[in-house]
Amino acid sequence: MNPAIALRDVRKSFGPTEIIRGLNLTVNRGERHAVIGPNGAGKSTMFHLISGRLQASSGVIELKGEDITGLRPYEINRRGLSRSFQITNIFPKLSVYENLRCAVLWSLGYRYAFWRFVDRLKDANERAEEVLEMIGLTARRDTPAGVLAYADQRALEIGVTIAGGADVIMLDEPTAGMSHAETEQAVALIRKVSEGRTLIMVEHDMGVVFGLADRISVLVYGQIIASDTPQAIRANPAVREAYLGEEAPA
Amino acid sequence: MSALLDVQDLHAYYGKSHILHGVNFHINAGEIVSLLGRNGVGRSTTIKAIMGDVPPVGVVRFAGRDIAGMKPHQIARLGLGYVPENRDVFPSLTVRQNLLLGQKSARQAGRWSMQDMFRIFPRLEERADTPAGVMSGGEQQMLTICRTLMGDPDLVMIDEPTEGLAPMMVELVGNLLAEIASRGVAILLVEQKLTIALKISHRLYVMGHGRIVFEGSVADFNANASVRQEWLEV
Amino acid sequence: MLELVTFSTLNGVLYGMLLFMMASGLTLIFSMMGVLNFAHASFYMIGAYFGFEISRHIGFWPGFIIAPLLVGVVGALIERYGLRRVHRYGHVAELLFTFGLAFVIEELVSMIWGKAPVDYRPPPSLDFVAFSLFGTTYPAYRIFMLATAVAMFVFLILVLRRTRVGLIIQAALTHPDMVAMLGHNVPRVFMMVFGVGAGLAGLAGVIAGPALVTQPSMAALLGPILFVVIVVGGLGSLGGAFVASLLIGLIQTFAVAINVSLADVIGPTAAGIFGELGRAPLAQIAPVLPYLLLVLVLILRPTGLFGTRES
Amino acid sequence: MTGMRYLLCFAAVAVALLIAPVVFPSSVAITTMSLMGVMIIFALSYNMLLGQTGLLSFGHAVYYGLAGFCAAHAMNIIAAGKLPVPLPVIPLVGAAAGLFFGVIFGAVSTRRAGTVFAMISLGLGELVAAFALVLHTFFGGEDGISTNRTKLLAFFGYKFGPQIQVYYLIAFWCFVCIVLMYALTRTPFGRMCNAVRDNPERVEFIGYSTQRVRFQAFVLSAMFAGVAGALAAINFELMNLQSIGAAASGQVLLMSFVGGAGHFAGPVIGAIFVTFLQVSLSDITKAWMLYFGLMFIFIVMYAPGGMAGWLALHWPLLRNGRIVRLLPAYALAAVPMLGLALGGVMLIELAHHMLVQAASDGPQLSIFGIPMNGASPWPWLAALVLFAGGAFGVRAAWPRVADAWGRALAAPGTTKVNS
Repeated sequence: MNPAIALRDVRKSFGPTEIIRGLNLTVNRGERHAVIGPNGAGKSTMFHLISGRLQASSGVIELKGEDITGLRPYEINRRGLSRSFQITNIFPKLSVYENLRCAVLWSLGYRYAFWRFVDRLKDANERAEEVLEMIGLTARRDTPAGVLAYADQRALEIGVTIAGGADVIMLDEPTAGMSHAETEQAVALIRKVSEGRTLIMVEHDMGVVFGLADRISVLVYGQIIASDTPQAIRANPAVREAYLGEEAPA
Repeated sequence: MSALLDVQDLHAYYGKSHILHGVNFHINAGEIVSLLGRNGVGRSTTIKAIMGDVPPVGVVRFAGRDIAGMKPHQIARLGLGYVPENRDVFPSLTVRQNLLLGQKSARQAGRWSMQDMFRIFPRLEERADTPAGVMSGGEQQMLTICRTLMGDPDLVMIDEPTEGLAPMMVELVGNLLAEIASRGVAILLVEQKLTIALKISHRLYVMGHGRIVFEGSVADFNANASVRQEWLEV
Repeated sequence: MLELVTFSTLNGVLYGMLLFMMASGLTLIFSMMGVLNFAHASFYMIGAYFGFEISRHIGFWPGFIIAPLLVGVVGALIERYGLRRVHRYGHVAELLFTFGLAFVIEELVSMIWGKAPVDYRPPPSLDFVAFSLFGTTYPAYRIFMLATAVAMFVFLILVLRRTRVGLIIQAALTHPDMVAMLGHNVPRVFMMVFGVGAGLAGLAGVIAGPALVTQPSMAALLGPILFVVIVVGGLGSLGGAFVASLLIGLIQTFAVAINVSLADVIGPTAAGIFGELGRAPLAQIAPVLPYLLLVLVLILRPTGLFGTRES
Repeated sequence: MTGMRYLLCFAAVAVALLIAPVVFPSSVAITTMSLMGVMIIFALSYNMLLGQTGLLSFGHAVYYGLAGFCAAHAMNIIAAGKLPVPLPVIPLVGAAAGLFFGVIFGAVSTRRAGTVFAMISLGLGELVAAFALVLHTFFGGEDGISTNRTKLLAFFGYKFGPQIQVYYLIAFWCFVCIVLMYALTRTPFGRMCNAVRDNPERVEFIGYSTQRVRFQAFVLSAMFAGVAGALAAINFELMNLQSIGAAASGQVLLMSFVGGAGHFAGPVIGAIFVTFLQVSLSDITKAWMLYFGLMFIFIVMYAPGGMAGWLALHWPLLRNGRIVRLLPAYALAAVPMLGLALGGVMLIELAHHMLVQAASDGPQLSIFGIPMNGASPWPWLAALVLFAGGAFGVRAAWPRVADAWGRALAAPGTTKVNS
């Protein structure tokens, strides 16, 4: 079976600076895959390239065996890939519930319909309720998303990402800026929503990474320097060097 | 003697996210201090809060004055220099013009002159009249540090100067930091890697989850392997 | 024919330079603050009226100096106490603020000076014929306008390229936060740029007022053309604004001067295809041309001629 | 809201439209209300862009005006050919025309959003206005195109000669448009419009093309503007260049924003309020356009939610009765505010009179029915004292208002409104 995501020799330059320098990455179906690496290594850029927010300068990106290089974000999303953002990116004036309902509309085939009422779309409402409960925001159903507490906004961010039922989900620093307790809750949520799907996430909190990931890739200076199981990564001298700048012990 | 920079119970928020949970540290005049920690623990936010780029909550005293709540340009004028992590050179301006903008006024005479900069980095002189945007990452890093020095700060806060640099460049940066310190300028070095930090620092702080989790000398740090494992390594 | 080309080119360049005196300020303000100042043409109008009022009491030349300065101060005050306040509500609010401002300024002007055009004339010292060519005369005042506009242009380039303030402005265009952290007072720079931009527009008004018509609708007539200039040139590009100003200046003057219709050029079929439009002489269609150019540019090259950013 | 409450709301609107001419039977009132009906449709259609989709247009009158001209021509053709078409269906001609031009111009302008969209809309508006000057056959030059609504086929015996019949025709279409435009907000498309307004970037990551949403919103909005334009043609029996130009576009923007772009009812309030001011203020003072502009700037600076936004802010407090806690602070602030406003009005009126009218009418004028002499310094001094004292008083009273707000909101049992 084709891998969920495959990047082959992907490059991306901004002006004279090349940020992604021949990146190769394979994410298998159904695995939880974490991408780690130092600041400025190009992790967010890689996410933007896969999700279509940025266009690669060269190289090929495949989603479930299908070439998606150069497609618009909504075209990629319709092919079953959904992502979250590092900086919360929701619809601030819409209620929590409306946020989720907007996120399910396309996948249920309602497109740009202006001849039917959303309140009467049984499947869309059921799905939105379901996600609402899953992310634990039932009590804040009608609150405008913009006034939610930070951790709740992050949960909603994940909710909006998964609501459409994409089978490949990408989470960009899902626990960034959270307290310890909030992080634990977020990890449980991520575990729950990634059940039976492919998950790729960028994360700095090593507790989260090692607690969740089946495999880890280390991105340094625009290239994947290692892609392996958590144990192997922890023991990898090149990774140590990249993180601490120390020469690897011989 | 009171510290040059004294930070007490500093909190900061990005939007709704509570990033700093009460940070305490100080830097004495002429001292080199490193602030270590993994990505996302709040190191950059700490300096941004000190500079007034992110609204600080708490006490920030610099040279005896309370600077929390001041505007960034006022803080800079008190003698606090900042070198950002993303190397904000002014890309369309030449190297020389970038350096000139580091000075706070046309008549300022400080510890550093343009000639000093060219002497330390001959490369900058060679490229003095090229737009800064076309230089390599390492050269841009040099330029941003030098640009800040042109403002004659008493303390420079440098965010990840070695990030993404080739080993030779890293060494150059290390030399520059030593030169800065030799002129009596204090340095706050924010780093993830230990390479330079362990070599030149007088004292170290390690951050985790928006707080300072370790404080001590390089020797103390080397003696304490658990700190390294828990807060820095993969 | 040669006569027509010569005079139209002269007038076109003159009109283009006048446009640029305003478009340059508008472009700088837009690049720095992201605000498209709807009221920019209003500063041009205030300049003309201030110039008129001062010339009435103490003569043209004092007005030539004082009026643009006054307009600059008005502009700076508006930035400081109006625009900066609205900034936190976002760009739409800023745009609406300047929109309302343009409205209020027009009403104030027509309240103070009346709705009819005022009698603002060139000074006697410039009221003579500069030269005559092929039997047509060219007024000295127009030469003076052209000289002022060119001098302004040179001054602007020198300030931006050669002075410290110019450097700070250029740097603040792209990295305002970094500039502030090097110890430069960026809000004050913004206010200054806004004031100088307003002052430049005011100067354009002072010198254009006597040559054109000084009336309360002069801002509303010119404002949209100004937007065409900076969008066609490419938002945020000073060089683009310059080229687009001249381009539109020339197009407009030539179109007015050439009394030919489409039907004259491609024969009577034009009338069949384009109907009334085919029969109308170019001079009549002239006001349409800038907007047609705008739409064409936006379809073919959305960033404008020299622009790099889309929005 | 439940289905029952919608029905009640719409029934109330219908009843209000029906009985309005009974409550205000004067011919001036009926003329004004007819105009209000047209403007309500126009402003609501504008708000489909500004409030619902976040698109700031400076050229919305293009669709209103072009549709109006089309409708006027259609009426003339129908009358000349004695075609069996009654007047009440003419708004459909306007809708079709609006739709047609919406598709054409929308294809060009909705590729971009934000400031660039605003500029394109302005450019297209000027383009059409400039063309309108050239194309005499269609636009009729300075005179415009006149028509006669009574020459069409009688509709159940009604010829629509009297204004009251026209009022009910407008009221009918106004009601239909309000219901339709409200219904649109409750559809998947309407929700995605809001999503595009809130965060266009994220919309692309949940499967939607922002450009397609904007285009669709633009076209539908132009269609409703077309209905308004056709009704204007019927109402005035004349379309001229003013209805297509920048002033008309500016006016509809003003109405929607002053009323409150963030609420469905905002533009309705705005259209009624602004039309009323236009009709009544223009009789009282010659400087009314200035007041208008100042009011607009005031709202942009201090109440960006408009009138509806201000009301919505107080709605929860009104429902749980805590509004009474605000009243003392409001009363305290109202006094200096009144002084500020009075002083301002006096200054403007005095200045206006002395600058514009004194030469012909002499320095005597009356403000609020009080006669005064503009040549004497006393009225000026009084105005200045009122204005400055008011400004000072408002500054002094403001912390009390903010404090009262804080306490009213913090009281238990109130939904907290964070900013």
